[in-house]
Amino acid sequence: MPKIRKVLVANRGEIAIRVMRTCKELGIATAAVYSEADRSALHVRTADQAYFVGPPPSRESYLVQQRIIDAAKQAGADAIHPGYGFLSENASFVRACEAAGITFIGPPASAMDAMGEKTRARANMIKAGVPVVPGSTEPFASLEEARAYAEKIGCPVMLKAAGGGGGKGMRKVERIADFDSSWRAAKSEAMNAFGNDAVYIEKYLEKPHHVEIQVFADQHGNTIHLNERECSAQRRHQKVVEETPSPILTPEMRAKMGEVAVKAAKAVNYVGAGTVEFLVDVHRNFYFLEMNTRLQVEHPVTEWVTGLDLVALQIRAAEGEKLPLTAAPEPRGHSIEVRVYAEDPSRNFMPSPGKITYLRVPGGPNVRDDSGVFPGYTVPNFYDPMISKLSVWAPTRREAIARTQRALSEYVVKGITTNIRYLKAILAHPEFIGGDYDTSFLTREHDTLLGVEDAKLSEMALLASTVHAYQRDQKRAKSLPAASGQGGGNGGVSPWKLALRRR
Amino acid sequence: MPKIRKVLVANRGEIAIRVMRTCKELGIATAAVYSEADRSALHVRTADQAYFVGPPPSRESYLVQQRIIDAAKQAGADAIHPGYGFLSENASFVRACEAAGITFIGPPASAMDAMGEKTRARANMIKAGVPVVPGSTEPFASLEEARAYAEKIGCPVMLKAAGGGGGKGMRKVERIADFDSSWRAAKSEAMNAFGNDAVYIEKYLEKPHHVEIQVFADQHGNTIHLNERECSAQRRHQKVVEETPSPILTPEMRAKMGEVAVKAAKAVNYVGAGTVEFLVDVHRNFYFLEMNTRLQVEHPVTEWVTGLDLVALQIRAAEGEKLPLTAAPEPRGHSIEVRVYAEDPSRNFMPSPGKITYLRVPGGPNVRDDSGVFPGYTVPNFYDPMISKLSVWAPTRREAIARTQRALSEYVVKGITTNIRYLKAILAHPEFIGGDYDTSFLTREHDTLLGVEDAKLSEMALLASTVHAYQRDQKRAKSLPAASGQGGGNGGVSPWKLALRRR
Amino acid sequence: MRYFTKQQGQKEAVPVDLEPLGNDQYKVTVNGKTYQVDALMLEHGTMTMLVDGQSYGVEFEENGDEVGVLLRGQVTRFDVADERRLRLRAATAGFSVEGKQLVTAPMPGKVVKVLVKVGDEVKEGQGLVVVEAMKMENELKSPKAGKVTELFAKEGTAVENNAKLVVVE
Amino acid sequence: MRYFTKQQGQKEAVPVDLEPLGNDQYKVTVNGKTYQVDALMLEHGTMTMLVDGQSYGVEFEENGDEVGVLLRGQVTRFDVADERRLRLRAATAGFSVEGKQLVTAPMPGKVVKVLVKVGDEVKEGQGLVVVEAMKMENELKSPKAGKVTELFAKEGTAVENNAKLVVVE
Repeated sequence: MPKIRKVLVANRGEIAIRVMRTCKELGIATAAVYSEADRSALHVRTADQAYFVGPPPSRESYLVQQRIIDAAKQAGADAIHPGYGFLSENASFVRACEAAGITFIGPPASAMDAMGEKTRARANMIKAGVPVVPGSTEPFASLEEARAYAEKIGCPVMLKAAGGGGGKGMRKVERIADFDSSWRAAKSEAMNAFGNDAVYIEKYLEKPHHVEIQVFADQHGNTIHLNERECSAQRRHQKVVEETPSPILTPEMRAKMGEVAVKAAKAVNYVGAGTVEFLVDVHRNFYFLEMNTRLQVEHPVTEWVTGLDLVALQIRAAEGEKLPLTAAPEPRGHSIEVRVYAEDPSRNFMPSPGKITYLRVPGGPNVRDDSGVFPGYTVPNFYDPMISKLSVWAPTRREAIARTQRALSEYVVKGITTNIRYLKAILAHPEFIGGDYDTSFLTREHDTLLGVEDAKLSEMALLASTVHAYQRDQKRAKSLPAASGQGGGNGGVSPWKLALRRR
Repeated sequence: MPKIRKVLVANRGEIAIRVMRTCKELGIATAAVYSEADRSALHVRTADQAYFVGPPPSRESYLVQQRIIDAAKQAGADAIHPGYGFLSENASFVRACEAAGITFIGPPASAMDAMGEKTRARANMIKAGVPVVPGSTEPFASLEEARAYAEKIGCPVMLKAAGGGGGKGMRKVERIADFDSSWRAAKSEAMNAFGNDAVYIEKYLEKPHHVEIQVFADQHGNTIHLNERECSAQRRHQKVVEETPSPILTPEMRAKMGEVAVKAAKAVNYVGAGTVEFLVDVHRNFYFLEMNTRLQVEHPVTEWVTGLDLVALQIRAAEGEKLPLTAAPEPRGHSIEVRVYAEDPSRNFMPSPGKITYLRVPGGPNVRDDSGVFPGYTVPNFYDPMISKLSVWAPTRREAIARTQRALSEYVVKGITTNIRYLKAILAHPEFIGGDYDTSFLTREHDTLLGVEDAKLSEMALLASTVHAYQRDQKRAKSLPAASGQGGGNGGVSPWKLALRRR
Repeated sequence: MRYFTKQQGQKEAVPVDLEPLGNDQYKVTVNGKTYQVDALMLEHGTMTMLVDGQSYGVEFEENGDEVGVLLRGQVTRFDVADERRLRLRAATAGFSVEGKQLVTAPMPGKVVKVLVKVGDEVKEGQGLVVVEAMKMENELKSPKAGKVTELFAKEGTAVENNAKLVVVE
Repeated sequence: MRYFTKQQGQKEAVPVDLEPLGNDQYKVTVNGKTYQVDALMLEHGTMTMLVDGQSYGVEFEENGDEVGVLLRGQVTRFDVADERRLRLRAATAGFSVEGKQLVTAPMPGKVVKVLVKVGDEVKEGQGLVVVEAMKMENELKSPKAGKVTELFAKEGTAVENNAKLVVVE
């Protein structure tokens, strides 16, 4: 297969920029697509070319396959990178690219078919001998049928969108009384996010860990894993903090899970970057949860400890190159990623779109910021509230935690509310520091994580706010005399002069 | 020795922040010092405490030993980190710290005595059997005596400040006719920078490479090296780009130079972080140039390929801990650092202090920015024009160059002029890419490095500037009617009314 | 100069006496304690403040009468007024919202579902309106048990931050 | 709308016709070529510009009548004026500096040494004044051979950017 010369990135925000950065380093030209809400977005300026694809709602722009293909043709792109979300796990889009003669940087449509629909994936994995979480394997004809299934396996259950991941269209149902509203919400969110409202039901495992294995395959049948990521710090089934190595994994477990993940990928003739997600219960049994047939948000932690560039590897795999390594590299040191969201943790994580009036990004040793925003940018209302991924590396987990804290303390975003303080509270929590935190951690410790006030700091803030008020009033006073002068006539002779001159 | 609990950082700008970042990660409190010109500087806000030490000129503030010691006492600091420059290589300051019962994070005064004065260092090295560049070993009583010595060994010669490095007080003399003015300039600069106007003379080697070896020693007699840095991209004897590994070094040469560097350090009973600088001639002979008895600006490239935190190691060594490793780690991948200066390459690198009105710092994989500035900050006129060090890591040199280019293309600094484009030109130059560039490279290729214009881009810039002018004029037109109304009396009745009311 | 500084979430405003000494120096007295404050305001609402040798980087965000203060990772909100302004406010403010609760949009977004109609009796915590923003659906719940007396939210319409949605009485 | 756009270092201004089409769209004609330009001005002097599908992030820095344009790593400077402004300038400008050369401070700094006095004959390239800024000494050299007719620089004094130092005639 020939070398890729130009890539259209069918995405927006930080992931579009992440992909373009690697393309630029590889000497590959890039084309962006943008909706009406994204004309001012950073990914438009980061690309060499940019094409308009429709109105703000993603269903009318980023999810319209033909518009994306048309833009790629117009740009003369020979490949499309889908990022994550949007069309990244859409097999029909992969086929459309194929039909248009454009390389899709990702797995073949057949692998997506086998894994993308999560219910089918479960069935395939059972067949391949991979352990799965108990749950439904067939779609439900009606709400009643779904509710009946939930009653049968017993609450708590998980509702999950068959069409995609990322916490969208996902709901935990504690009591059957809540089933109907959760079912409706999950279906509606799933429809919005993936254009597919199919939802399935899984038995909810108590206090499970979410551990995933990064896999990679080339077109020549070589499939390896690149170790695990611990993603149990979740809120509303949305990952908030990720790290590698997982603090609960032994080398033996890593090898075993890696082996199963490779088996899962091979079962569907996988190509490119993928992630096999597992739930690990309190007895350290692990169950296949789903496979994400794309790059993950949290891929930087794997890049930190392996020294690999996963986007570059994806491109090389799409060009038909062989994998440059034959086995998982020994993890080197420790990496942590935190996701910076435009949301207000103290107001039930309400999204906080708006204009970023000031931005200061952390720097210094072994700190990486993957961001899609800039000072003066208005975070639009239509898309995911994640504005940046901050990741760090250090030789040990203890040092990585300290470094993350240090980096977060340097992060300043003004104009919108972010979860930066909340992230600091997570990293400072004894359960996180201990390393054995499960997926219930964030919800269970919610109040603690909102933090308590330090009286000394409040007193200093009070001093600061009073000085601020004094300066504000002084500034107002300075502009006031001129105004009052005009009003009261004390402003000097010029009104007189003017009046006289007019006569 | 007890653990260090609070460090006073006797420096400013990016290096002060670099040191404070590590302290913060280690749970060590920090105190800053600041001159009158630095009340608004970032290092003041980054520290937990801050103390005023005098007027803007460093001779009256940062170089006044007693003020620094007093600030440390007032802060309750048990240690002082000197950064680089200022008092970092001042043995009498080390003794003053000792007398005050404060740990100096650096080598003992005796090692500084032996190495700090560069002429004495040369004599010591000759004694220890380390090869040195031919040149003077005794101070000169007069200009005439110095000129006579230069005539004797023959031009070109190098004039160098005995008191410190960093390109300050350093001059190359091509012809004896230029000797007097160069001598005076070197002496005056040396006085300003180090409070010591002693200058010595070295034979100038033609087309040498500047390669330095990082060494590290603990208080228990363990001394190791941490590989080399290639620093031949220099301008006015000021390093501009540094990298590791050096593209001209074989593993055998690395081992040999490392061995000699360790020998040099041991000869003076060195403790902590130090750098042994060598000149390497075209036949790959290497000569001891000087030893910098402190952290170097370019230490991040060593940190990238070794995974070590040199500041943390310095602190541990000062606490009396043993070195955590016994030999140089195999260099992992490649790292490049570029120094971002507030200067205008097209105007003979004229310094460009002033207010930074806008700042966008590069991000993404394996990019590190060590900066001391922020948007809204006025770069003062009194200190070094370096505003940031940008460093990257990649598996290979080729990829590291591409990544540096990508990162530089993201760097935007407005309000002051910087050398960012010049840095890009260096990285794009065939001689740099080839890897065999000597210390004459930047001067020799000066015109090429200033760049040629791309006609297509100029045309696009012309379009942009015209749209900009249109928008500017539209904005002015909007505010104009009000102004002309006031002046011409067409602005309505208010002047009349005012006049009437006054009667 | 006397200010009244009220921290959000606290009942009473605290009297604070501030005396500018020039050159960015202030003498500030609060709760009987006097501080020597060195406070230099930078651009973009950033302040560098030294108190007793301690250094604080302070970030301000103004929001109407309130100012949010970020200091060493902690955010606190204050409403600071001098006596004149306090009197002015007392004159203009003063209507009571006791008993009547207005539910407003907590962010700009789109009303995707209205779950009640005027006249409905609702329980505390019952869902009233679903607003979607940034691909997340947020159900706004009744702050009290009562009756829906006014309904501004319309399904499918975009709403601004703080837009009135429902009144429960 | 006609503009005259002069690039720094070039002799002649180029006539450019700009027609705003609304919605951040412009038709711009230069050197007989017409471009469809989609140009959205953001804050802080940043513009995002699309021309023929190509995307350009543009950074502007105004400096008097000139504007510096950073585009894909290249900096070019332009002076753009409409016809009215051009006439205005023609009226006010116009004195010649031929023969007489003014040496000014290229940056704020301190005069550490004055190497000439009024009446001195100087060669081209001869040092006139040494200005120190940011710890670096910069020797300012005579742009031509001639005689020092005026001397403003005083040793030990601070000078602003563009301050007059020496006149060589």
